[in-house]
Amino acid sequence: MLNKTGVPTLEDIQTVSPSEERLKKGPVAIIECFQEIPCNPCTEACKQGAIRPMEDINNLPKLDLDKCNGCGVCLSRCPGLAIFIVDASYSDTEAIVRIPYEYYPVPQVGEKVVGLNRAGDELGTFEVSKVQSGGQKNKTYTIWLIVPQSLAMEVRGLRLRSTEIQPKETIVCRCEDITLGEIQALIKEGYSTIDEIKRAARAGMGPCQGRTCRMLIAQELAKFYSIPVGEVLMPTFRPTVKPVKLGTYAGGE
Amino acid sequence: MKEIEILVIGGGPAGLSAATAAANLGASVLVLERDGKPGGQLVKQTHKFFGSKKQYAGDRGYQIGNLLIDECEKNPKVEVWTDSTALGIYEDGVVTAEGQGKHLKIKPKKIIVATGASEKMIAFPNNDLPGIYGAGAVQTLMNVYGIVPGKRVLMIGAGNIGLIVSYQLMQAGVEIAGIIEASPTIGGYLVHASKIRRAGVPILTSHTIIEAYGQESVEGAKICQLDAQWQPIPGSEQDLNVDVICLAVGLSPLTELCFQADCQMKYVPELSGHVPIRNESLETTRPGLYVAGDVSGVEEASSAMVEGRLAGICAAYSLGYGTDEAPKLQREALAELSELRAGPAGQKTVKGIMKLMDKGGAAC
Amino acid sequence: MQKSANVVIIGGGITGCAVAYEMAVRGVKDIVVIEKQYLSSGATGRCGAGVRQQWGTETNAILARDSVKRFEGMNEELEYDRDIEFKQGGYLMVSYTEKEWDQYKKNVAVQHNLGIPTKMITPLEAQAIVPHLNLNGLIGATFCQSDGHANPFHVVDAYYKAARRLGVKFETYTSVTGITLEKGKVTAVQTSKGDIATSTVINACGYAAGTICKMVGFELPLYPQRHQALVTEPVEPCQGPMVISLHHRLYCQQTPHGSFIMGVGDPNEPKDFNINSSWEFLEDVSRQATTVLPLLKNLRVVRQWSGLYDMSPDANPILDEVPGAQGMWVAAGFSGHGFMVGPQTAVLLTQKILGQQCFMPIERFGLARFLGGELDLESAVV
Amino acid sequence: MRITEHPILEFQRGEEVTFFFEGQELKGFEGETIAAALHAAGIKVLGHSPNMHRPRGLFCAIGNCSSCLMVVNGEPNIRICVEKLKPGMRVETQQGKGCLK
Repeated sequence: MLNKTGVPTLEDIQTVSPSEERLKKGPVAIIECFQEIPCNPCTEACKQGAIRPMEDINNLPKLDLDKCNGCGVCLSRCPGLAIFIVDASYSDTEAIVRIPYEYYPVPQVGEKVVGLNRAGDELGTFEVSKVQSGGQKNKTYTIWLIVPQSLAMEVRGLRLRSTEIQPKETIVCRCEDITLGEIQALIKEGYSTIDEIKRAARAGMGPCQGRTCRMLIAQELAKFYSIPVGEVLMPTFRPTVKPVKLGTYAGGE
Repeated sequence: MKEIEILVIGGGPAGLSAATAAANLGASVLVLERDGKPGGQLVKQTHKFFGSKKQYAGDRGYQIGNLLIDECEKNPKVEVWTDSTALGIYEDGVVTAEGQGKHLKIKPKKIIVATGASEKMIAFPNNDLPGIYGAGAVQTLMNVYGIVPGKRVLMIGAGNIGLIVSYQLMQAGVEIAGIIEASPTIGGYLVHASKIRRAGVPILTSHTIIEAYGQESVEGAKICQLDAQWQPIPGSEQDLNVDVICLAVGLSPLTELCFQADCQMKYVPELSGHVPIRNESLETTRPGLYVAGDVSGVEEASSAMVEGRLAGICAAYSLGYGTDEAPKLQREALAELSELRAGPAGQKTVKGIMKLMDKGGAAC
Repeated sequence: MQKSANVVIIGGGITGCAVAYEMAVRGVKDIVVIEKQYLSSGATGRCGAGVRQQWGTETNAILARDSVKRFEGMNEELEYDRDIEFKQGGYLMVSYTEKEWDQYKKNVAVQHNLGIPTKMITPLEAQAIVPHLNLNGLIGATFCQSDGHANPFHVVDAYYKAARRLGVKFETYTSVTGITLEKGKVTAVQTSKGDIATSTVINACGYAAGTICKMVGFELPLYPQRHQALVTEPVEPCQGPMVISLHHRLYCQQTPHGSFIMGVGDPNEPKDFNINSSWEFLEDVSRQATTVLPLLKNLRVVRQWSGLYDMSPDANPILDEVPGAQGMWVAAGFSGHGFMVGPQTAVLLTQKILGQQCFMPIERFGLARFLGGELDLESAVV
Repeated sequence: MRITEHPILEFQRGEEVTFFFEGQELKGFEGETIAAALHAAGIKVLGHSPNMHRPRGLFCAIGNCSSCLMVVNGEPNIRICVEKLKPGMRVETQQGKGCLK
């Protein structure tokens, strides 16, 4: 019961679900608005004439599935965040679900986030393919999620993976205070071996000579290039194994 | 310039065994030990060792260490330089070291590198906070100096080191909040694990640390569960109130000297990292340079001792010592190694060594 | 990799990267830089990082003087997102023998003629600049405040990024295996990743320049010589200038990061490609450094390395077209100071190749000087 | 905190000596490392990193890393995890990268 749980029922959803055929055709709005309240911004937002003007402002919105091109303007205007865009034509196996988002931080393109259903249950981890800003005034972001076809009519929310490592506070090279974030940024920039990263950032050039950070950097490179750690080129190892005073060398034996 | 027949770098179980074995055949040996006392990691081990009688099974690690030191010290052919760290192996065959504020130069005929391993590090937020230690550091503090690192510990890693150090911490009166392990199974010997479980300490497999927190030192840690793809499971986070986080996430062979000496190296995950390619006599691709113990692939102290003995015998034999008995001793040592590695626990090492011998063309 | 290019530059050190930038910024399209390993992995990344104008020959002094101006504005000119770490703490060249002092006087005269503001100073004045300098036996010193040092990795990185923005392509981990000549003209460069057709090749690969020249049958008068260096742990700033003592064969500087970089020249170093480190060097340089700068005795060495100087007979650069290989230019023979003259060497060579007015006569760096007559030998090499 | 009773080990400690941490008088035992003595006194923060000023403590305890560099008797960059305690030692946290004196 929607009014008891806040979660629309299967029957509710069926009233607004387009046919398989329509879904396959391309992006389309899914207006999950099931209660008659005085509200009509969606009708004003639709430039395609797909959401028909209401006779009574309390009417539920009516969508002309043939006219709707899934532009998404209504999504960002709906005060109830009740409109989603589903594009089942994305690929044979995957669909795009566009979801309104008003939390902070905003997910980044390429980030993996946890997809949630209408009840907030987790459905898996999905990649963000696009993030649209709602602009200065509107502020509602639209997050594009790549989900399996079978979940196109299920995924309706998302949560950031709070368990993701925060590269900023994570120290890779203790001697020079170099963080995981800096190492990742350098790798992204194109520095492709440990030696190159050493020279760009001094990681591994401190008094410990890379003993703590060398393999951490190797792991990051391996991850980025999708190669086994063993294939990451090791840096040149040079004497000496530990720091020794100039005075000691000067003294001879 | 100190001239010597065999130089052993590292006075741990492998190095001491190598020195004694080589000296017993008649070679003169010098052992370089960076610490004030030889024995390596054995001096920190308070538990009884596994293995067979030949590897002193049933004795505690530090007792075995003392035995090995005694054997070395009573052998007139062995000289041990403590507080002396090897610095480099140069192309002219000279090995340099620092000891007592002096630059020492040694010209050996053969070198046995037995430098052991160093602890691995993992990346997580605030991994540099005071109160986060390598497991070896905790052992040193506790078992060498008799000082505990804190009140309540999160142990990361359920391999043998993680399990043993947790047990040692409990023996020193420190509470263990839990042992977490990213893999789905416990890596160490299960008798160690059971010993800890029945003391009431949870071992959480498929768990990882999300972050450490605290102002100036550790005040707590957030951990979470991992799914089958090693991805964090949202909602599984737990907050642990601890003042110590101990990292026992594995060891890497300490191979800097081998790299420097231009030994051909290979990355073998089963041996825990980059190791020098070597033949059955433990000689690397740099002629006259042998390896033994963790530096040639991380294993247990028992096999390190046998490898040390084997390297010592082979190095001495190559100098013309023990023409009669060396081949037999060599065979015995090899048989002991096979025996130690024959069980399921040794399969990883066997696989690793096969990978290592496979490519690289080192002659056996 | 692309099949053809207007210009192929061999060598991703300071010279190669700077030439790539200078050409691109003058509108040359379709330039490729070939580097055997990674950028600055050769002599540039192994050098002592000094930038000085106190030279004995006019040629070196002009290149260095004008390069200093470039280093001063390099972050801005190349719109670099990091910092080339150019520190103008000066060069203090100390003299402990009369003969050396006489040579210094001559050198300073050359420098003054070119407007380089080197000062001749007394031991006490030198001590005021470097308080921990050993005055024992010190006769005098020369000091030029605008000398200094920069981070070679970042300088190369800055040129690389600027050149890349202008469309230059860089092929790292690629080696040159041959040069194709047709009727005495260069037509292609053969590499480990395939051939690139081109009519212009710039051979800027330091000590390996001789090897590349041999590919077209020319024997470059160049020999490699190992020079070793070390770096210490960082400490708070305590030494402003680079200190050079030719008598002690020593140079020693503190980088902005705090670590000291130093080296000594070894007069007995053989002419070969050996690039291994030696323990004798550690003792030699430590003795010299703690003699000249006793304070450093408690400073710890963290790493030693070596690199190869590409020595020319007069320790002056060779910038010329290779005889018998039209379209192939060589920029080598920098004799240990290619880094500090890199910016202007690149300009000079670019101007010559593009047929523009050269800012100084490039003929003075020509191969013809080795054919006879007296060479103007550079005396101030460590 | 020092272990007083241990089921397996007995600790042979050297002579008790006095040393100074940031001017404060502390006790330790000869033969142990400076790091051990500071730990026994409950001092875990040994300094702050030069660039990001993050607190740093003992990490490897065998001279491998650079986490425990301190100024001892005026000399900077001493790895106190391997430097042995001596009577009257002055141990101080290092400001920045340490000054050569």
